[in-house]
Amino acid sequence: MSAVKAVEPEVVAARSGVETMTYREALRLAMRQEMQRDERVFVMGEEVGVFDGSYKVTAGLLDEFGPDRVRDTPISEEGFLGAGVGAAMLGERPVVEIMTLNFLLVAMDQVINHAAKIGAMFGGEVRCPMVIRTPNGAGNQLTAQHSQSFDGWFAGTPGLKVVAPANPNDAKGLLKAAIRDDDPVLVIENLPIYKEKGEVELDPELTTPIGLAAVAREGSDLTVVAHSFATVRALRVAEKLAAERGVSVEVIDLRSLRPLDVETVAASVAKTNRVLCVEEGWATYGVSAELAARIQSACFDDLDAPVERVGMAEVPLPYAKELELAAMPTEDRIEAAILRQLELAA
Amino acid sequence: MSAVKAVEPEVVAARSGVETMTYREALRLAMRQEMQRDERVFVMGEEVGVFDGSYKVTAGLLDEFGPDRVRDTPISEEGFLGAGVGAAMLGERPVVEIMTLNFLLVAMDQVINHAAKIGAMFGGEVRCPMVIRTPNGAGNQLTAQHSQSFDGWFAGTPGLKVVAPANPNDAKGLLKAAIRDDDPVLVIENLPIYKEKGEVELDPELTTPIGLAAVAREGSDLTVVAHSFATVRALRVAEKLAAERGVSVEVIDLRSLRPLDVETVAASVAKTNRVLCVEEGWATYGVSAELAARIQSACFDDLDAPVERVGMAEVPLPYAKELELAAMPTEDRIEAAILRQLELAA
Amino acid sequence: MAATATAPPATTLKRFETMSLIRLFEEEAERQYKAARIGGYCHLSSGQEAATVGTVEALAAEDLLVTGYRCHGFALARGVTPEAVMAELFGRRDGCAHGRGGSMHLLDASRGFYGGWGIVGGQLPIATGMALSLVRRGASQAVLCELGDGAINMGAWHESLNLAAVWHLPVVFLVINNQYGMGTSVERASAEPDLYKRATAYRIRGEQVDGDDLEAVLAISQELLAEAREERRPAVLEALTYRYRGHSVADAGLAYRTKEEIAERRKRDPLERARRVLREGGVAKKEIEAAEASAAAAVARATEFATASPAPEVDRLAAGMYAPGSGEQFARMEPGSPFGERELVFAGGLGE
Amino acid sequence: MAATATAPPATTLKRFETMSLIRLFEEEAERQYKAARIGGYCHLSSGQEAATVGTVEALAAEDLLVTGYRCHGFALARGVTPEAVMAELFGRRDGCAHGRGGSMHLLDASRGFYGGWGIVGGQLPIATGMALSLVRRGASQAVLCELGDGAINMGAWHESLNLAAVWHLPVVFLVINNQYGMGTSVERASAEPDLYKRATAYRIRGEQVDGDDLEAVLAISQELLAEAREERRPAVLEALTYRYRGHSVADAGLAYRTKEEIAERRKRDPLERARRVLREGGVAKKEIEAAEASAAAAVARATEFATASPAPEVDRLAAGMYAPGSGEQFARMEPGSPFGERELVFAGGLGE
Ligand SMILES: Cc1ncc(C[n+]2csc(CCOP(=O)(O)OP(=O)(O)O)c2C)c(N)n1
Ligand SMILES: Cc1ncc(C[n+]2csc(CCOP(=O)(O)OP(=O)(O)O)c2C)c(N)n1
Ligand SMILES: [Mg+2]
Ligand SMILES: [Mg+2]
Repeated sequence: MSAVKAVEPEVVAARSGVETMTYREALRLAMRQEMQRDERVFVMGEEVGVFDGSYKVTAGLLDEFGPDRVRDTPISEEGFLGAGVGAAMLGERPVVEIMTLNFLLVAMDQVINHAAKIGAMFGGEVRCPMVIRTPNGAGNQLTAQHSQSFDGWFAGTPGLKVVAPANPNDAKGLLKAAIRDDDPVLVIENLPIYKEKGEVELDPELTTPIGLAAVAREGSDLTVVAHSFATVRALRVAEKLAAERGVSVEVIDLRSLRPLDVETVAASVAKTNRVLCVEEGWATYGVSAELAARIQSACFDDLDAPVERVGMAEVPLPYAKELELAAMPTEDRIEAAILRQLELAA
Repeated sequence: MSAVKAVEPEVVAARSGVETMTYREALRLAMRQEMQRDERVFVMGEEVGVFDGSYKVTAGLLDEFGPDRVRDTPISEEGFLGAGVGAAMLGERPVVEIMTLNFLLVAMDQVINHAAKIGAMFGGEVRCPMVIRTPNGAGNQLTAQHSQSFDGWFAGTPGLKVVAPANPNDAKGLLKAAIRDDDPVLVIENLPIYKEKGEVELDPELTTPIGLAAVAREGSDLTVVAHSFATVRALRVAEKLAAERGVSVEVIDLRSLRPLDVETVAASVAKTNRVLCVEEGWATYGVSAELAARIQSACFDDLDAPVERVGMAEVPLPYAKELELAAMPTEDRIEAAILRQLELAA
Repeated sequence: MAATATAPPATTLKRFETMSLIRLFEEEAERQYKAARIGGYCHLSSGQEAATVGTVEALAAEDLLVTGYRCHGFALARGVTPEAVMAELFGRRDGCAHGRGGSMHLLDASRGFYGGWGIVGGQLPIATGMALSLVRRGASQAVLCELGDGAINMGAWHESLNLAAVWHLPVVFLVINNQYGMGTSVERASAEPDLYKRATAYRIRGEQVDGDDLEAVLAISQELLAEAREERRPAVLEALTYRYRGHSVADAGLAYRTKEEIAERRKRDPLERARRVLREGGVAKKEIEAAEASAAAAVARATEFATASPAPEVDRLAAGMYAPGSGEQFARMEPGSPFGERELVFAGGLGE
Repeated sequence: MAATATAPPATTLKRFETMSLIRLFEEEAERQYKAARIGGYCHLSSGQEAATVGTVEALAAEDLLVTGYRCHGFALARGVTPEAVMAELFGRRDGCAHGRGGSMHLLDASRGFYGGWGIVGGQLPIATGMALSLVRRGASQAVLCELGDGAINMGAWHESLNLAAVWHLPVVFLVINNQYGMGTSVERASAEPDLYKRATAYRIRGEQVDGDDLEAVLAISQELLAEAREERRPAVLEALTYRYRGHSVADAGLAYRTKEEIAERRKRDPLERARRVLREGGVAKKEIEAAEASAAAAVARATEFATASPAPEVDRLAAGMYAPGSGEQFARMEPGSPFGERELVFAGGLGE
């Protein structure tokens, strides 16, 4: 890729220290830093430029980097995601935004049959260092076609790497790590978290390692394993239970789904002996299925109770507020499952 | 659907009793019987007519039923699978053949965001009684883009039903049940099994119930849970181990993946206390993950050892014979895993 | 359908009333959305009334209609009651999809209106399959499939058009060219900005019409639908129009176009134009006002109805997902099943 | 590249030798497949030599080439050694994809040949993205993207052509029209059987050429590639040719066409034609025979080489899947991992 040379990092966005910002802003900061650091990085997707991004993640990037590096596309996910694959094969670092995970289905063939296959299928002769950014998640009555989380499908595909940050600092750190990674990485963002605030380390050289889970909250009675928005929910429930019932819940935030950090999960379960897996998507054949499988195998003698799961009700998400709420893996539902696990259920 | 009237069954293919035939012939018999029984049933796909089907499953149907009911399509999976959805919404019974499961990825949006959503999203006002037939599986050096099994992705989609016959009689029975079902059903066939022979009950009214697993072989020492070609492998290993080491393996053939018959699986594990889940596809985030999750929950106190899994090596399947063999969930590998489970490993 | 030229005042007045109904309904929907009685994505069609009513009026009673998510106007024009549409937007039991679908997924099979789809381009293969089914049963009916100028760049367009043409299916693809797909203008999205010309890639007829001219839209729609019905000739109809509001209620609609441009377009307002035509046709001013008043009253009744309609029963969450009889198939899935399955799918919620 | 008219005999003779090499290579591949030394799907291009060599000869050294699965001929024409291609077909370590890709997934990045893809139409968006990358770096290079007459009905065609045209990308889409996609004739599959005409849907140039006329193919390819390189003008080139053998070695190729049709087409054999042109150009018969003999020798050497090349190491099964350094990322995945993971991915097999 001699033709595309990396420029000297003249990192404007580099004030060291921390700053409080939203998840959305943290993602934007990550892109700005990486685009300044490496000319090969460019952003492409529907409405990422003139419209400032349909969820405003890319707001301002067009002005800063121009239309060649912040490229608005027609509505052609298969076409422009595949174009990202081709550009990446020539050594560029495309960051392709898919408006929501639901729409990735029309580009599925390019992700699974192409991007994921390149490294192995051509004997390591070419690589595909691309990033696909897209939010999963439900809520806000977006209904059946716009409220899905297929996280496990991608995490189950050899050749891909999949991360799913649950807070602003990891959003920045994981997106940067994904952009610098030499393999195709799917960065699963989340609609409800976009507006969540948190402290973010500004240092442009700090990234969150791919494949490393985080102990988001220490506890001793039970472990909740989650990722993406489910982690946010789990942390809220943990605080509530600590305050109201003196229950000590440990929360593991997976952060990466492939590679999956089973080691950190197993260490926690070995300590608490009880575990609940939570996800925003459908639990059956979902991410929590793999977690339960790994945990029962790695922690067979540690478990005092079966691994429990909470996910979205197994229905295409309905529109009506009441129905949607009844279907979501709400805090109430998570709390109830934790209490069942601890045999504290009223 | 008044316009499409079901004709009187004048079932030529109905000799009662059993006949030995291949899996491929059993599928063909099911289609012939259902097409004779119901005018609303028609077959559509690439090369299903003039070419007799790229795996010859539909051989002869064009001559018997004509081009209106055996429709060759351009190479446009998203287009003609979606056309099947539209026809089904008007009450027809399209049987759409996708040449292999790998190619279903280009039509993923029509399957997941459309066919699976119709019943619930429109409040039950319309249904989508369609069948999608396609083989999964690897072997024969078809390489990374042509050797995949995404079975769990569809089984994890509320609104769909998924079946995966492992022998000729179930191929006939489940395809007939799928065609008569009022919901979208994915019938996962399998390349290596097409040529396998078995006894088939000819009675046109006999179907294999959707959602009911089969005890394919009784045993007492360990349960192997499998579907599709993995069941064939498991049965071979069970016979071998019985003969060579006097080990008694029970084999559960799931037959349906959604609904999943956990009851039959749990009953078997309660008896054997040890279980191995086998699948042709990748085990991580695969069908065996859900099985392990369900089993550890349903049989927590019955298990003498963790649920073990065997699947395809977690790589895009390479071309070279030696590499392909090393990656497949072969009989040797299944046997080794069983012996490990029984602590009989040499 | 009477040809427009000879259309009696009563007919044209009725069409005007339908256009007014759509405009007023959309304005009410926006108010209700801001009052948080409507949620999700809500796409309004203000400005597109002539293109909507002109094409739907050309449909025969037995013809079928399939659209994208910007479908309030199409539903109303097809005769779905404002009550059933507003109740759906409110997510209530009496909505045309019983509160399951919302703004993007309206449907009324009894009127041949098969949705209301949210994935851009996803409705095209489905409409094509419906046309295939009509041919299989020898019916002389046609399908009208709406899509937007942005949707035309999806692969589903190409596959559907080719299938419809190579199989000679009775389907007319109506491209509502309102100049933008979200914030992307036609010129930035489509290498052939004269969208109707893309019909030539399939050797079928393509026509472009001023989508704000009700009579013109109606006339060409009748012609193309007749060819589809009687000669199994698929076609593309591009209706040039404009969307006054943002892409959805959440979009101010000014990041990618100027206030001036919108003002310019409003001068060609299809409702204004229709009023003029009526007056020229000798319809009295107060008859026109009466039509507008009755449209306003219909919208008011719709909101009242929707407000009074009960919320769907939570214990029927999974209703409709699977056909009656499926409960038996799922019965053996219960042991060790996670929350969703056990408590919801098996709580008699399978719609039986 | 010298224009054909003025091409010296040596050049034309070399091109003929390449065509002969492809024909003989394919015949040998079929023999080896039947001898079970080659597996999987194996698609031969006998009959398509002029379309293959004519287009590849028009490429500049820095230009890029992307094709479907029927790629032996393209690889050889681009200069990948017969040894490396045959070794790949044999699944050996010295194959151009180290035995990982096989017949459908040949690749040689050093020659700008980026595969070798097996999903119909899947290579189009990828080639389009490569052209985008060339533009981003201001290179005056072009991409040649091969596809078949059947692939043109995939949605990926439409999305790729529109992107290439609306973004002015230097890519020429070469449609090898060999009359059939498996058993389906162009007329049964495409509503516009003059495939090159579909270029008009994107306002770009479309040309049709006799794909069995080497000089004609070369000339138009040079013209279109030059426009792509120098003016960033994408184009469609349809080359009319014929496939002598079945769709793949497994297909007899007679269920959907007659022996007579094949015999008829063989009369227009591109190799015969090239021989005639050479003789008319004053090249001696024995020079021609010498060229054929050297092609035959090259094929013989290829088989010898492939036979001698070792099989890939099984303990490197996962090699190449992930980039060096990834092992560390996967290290924590091991506890309780199923068979495949533990024994294969973690057995130092990550290509480091
Ligand atoms: C496959 C897919 N990609 C993206 C979206 C998000 N989206 C919804 S509407 C829209 C714009 C469509 O524009 P157009 O086709 O012109 O219809 P209009 O909104 O103007 O009526 C987009 C990009 C989607 N719903 N589906
Ligand atoms: C998406 C997809 N659908 C179906 C197939 C199976 N298939 C492989 S080649 C082929 C025919 C392609 O014909 P054409 O494009 O004319 O190329 P040719 O084989 O004639 O070179 C088909 C249907 C595939 N590989 N990918
Ligand atoms: Mg538009
Ligand atoms: Mg062809």
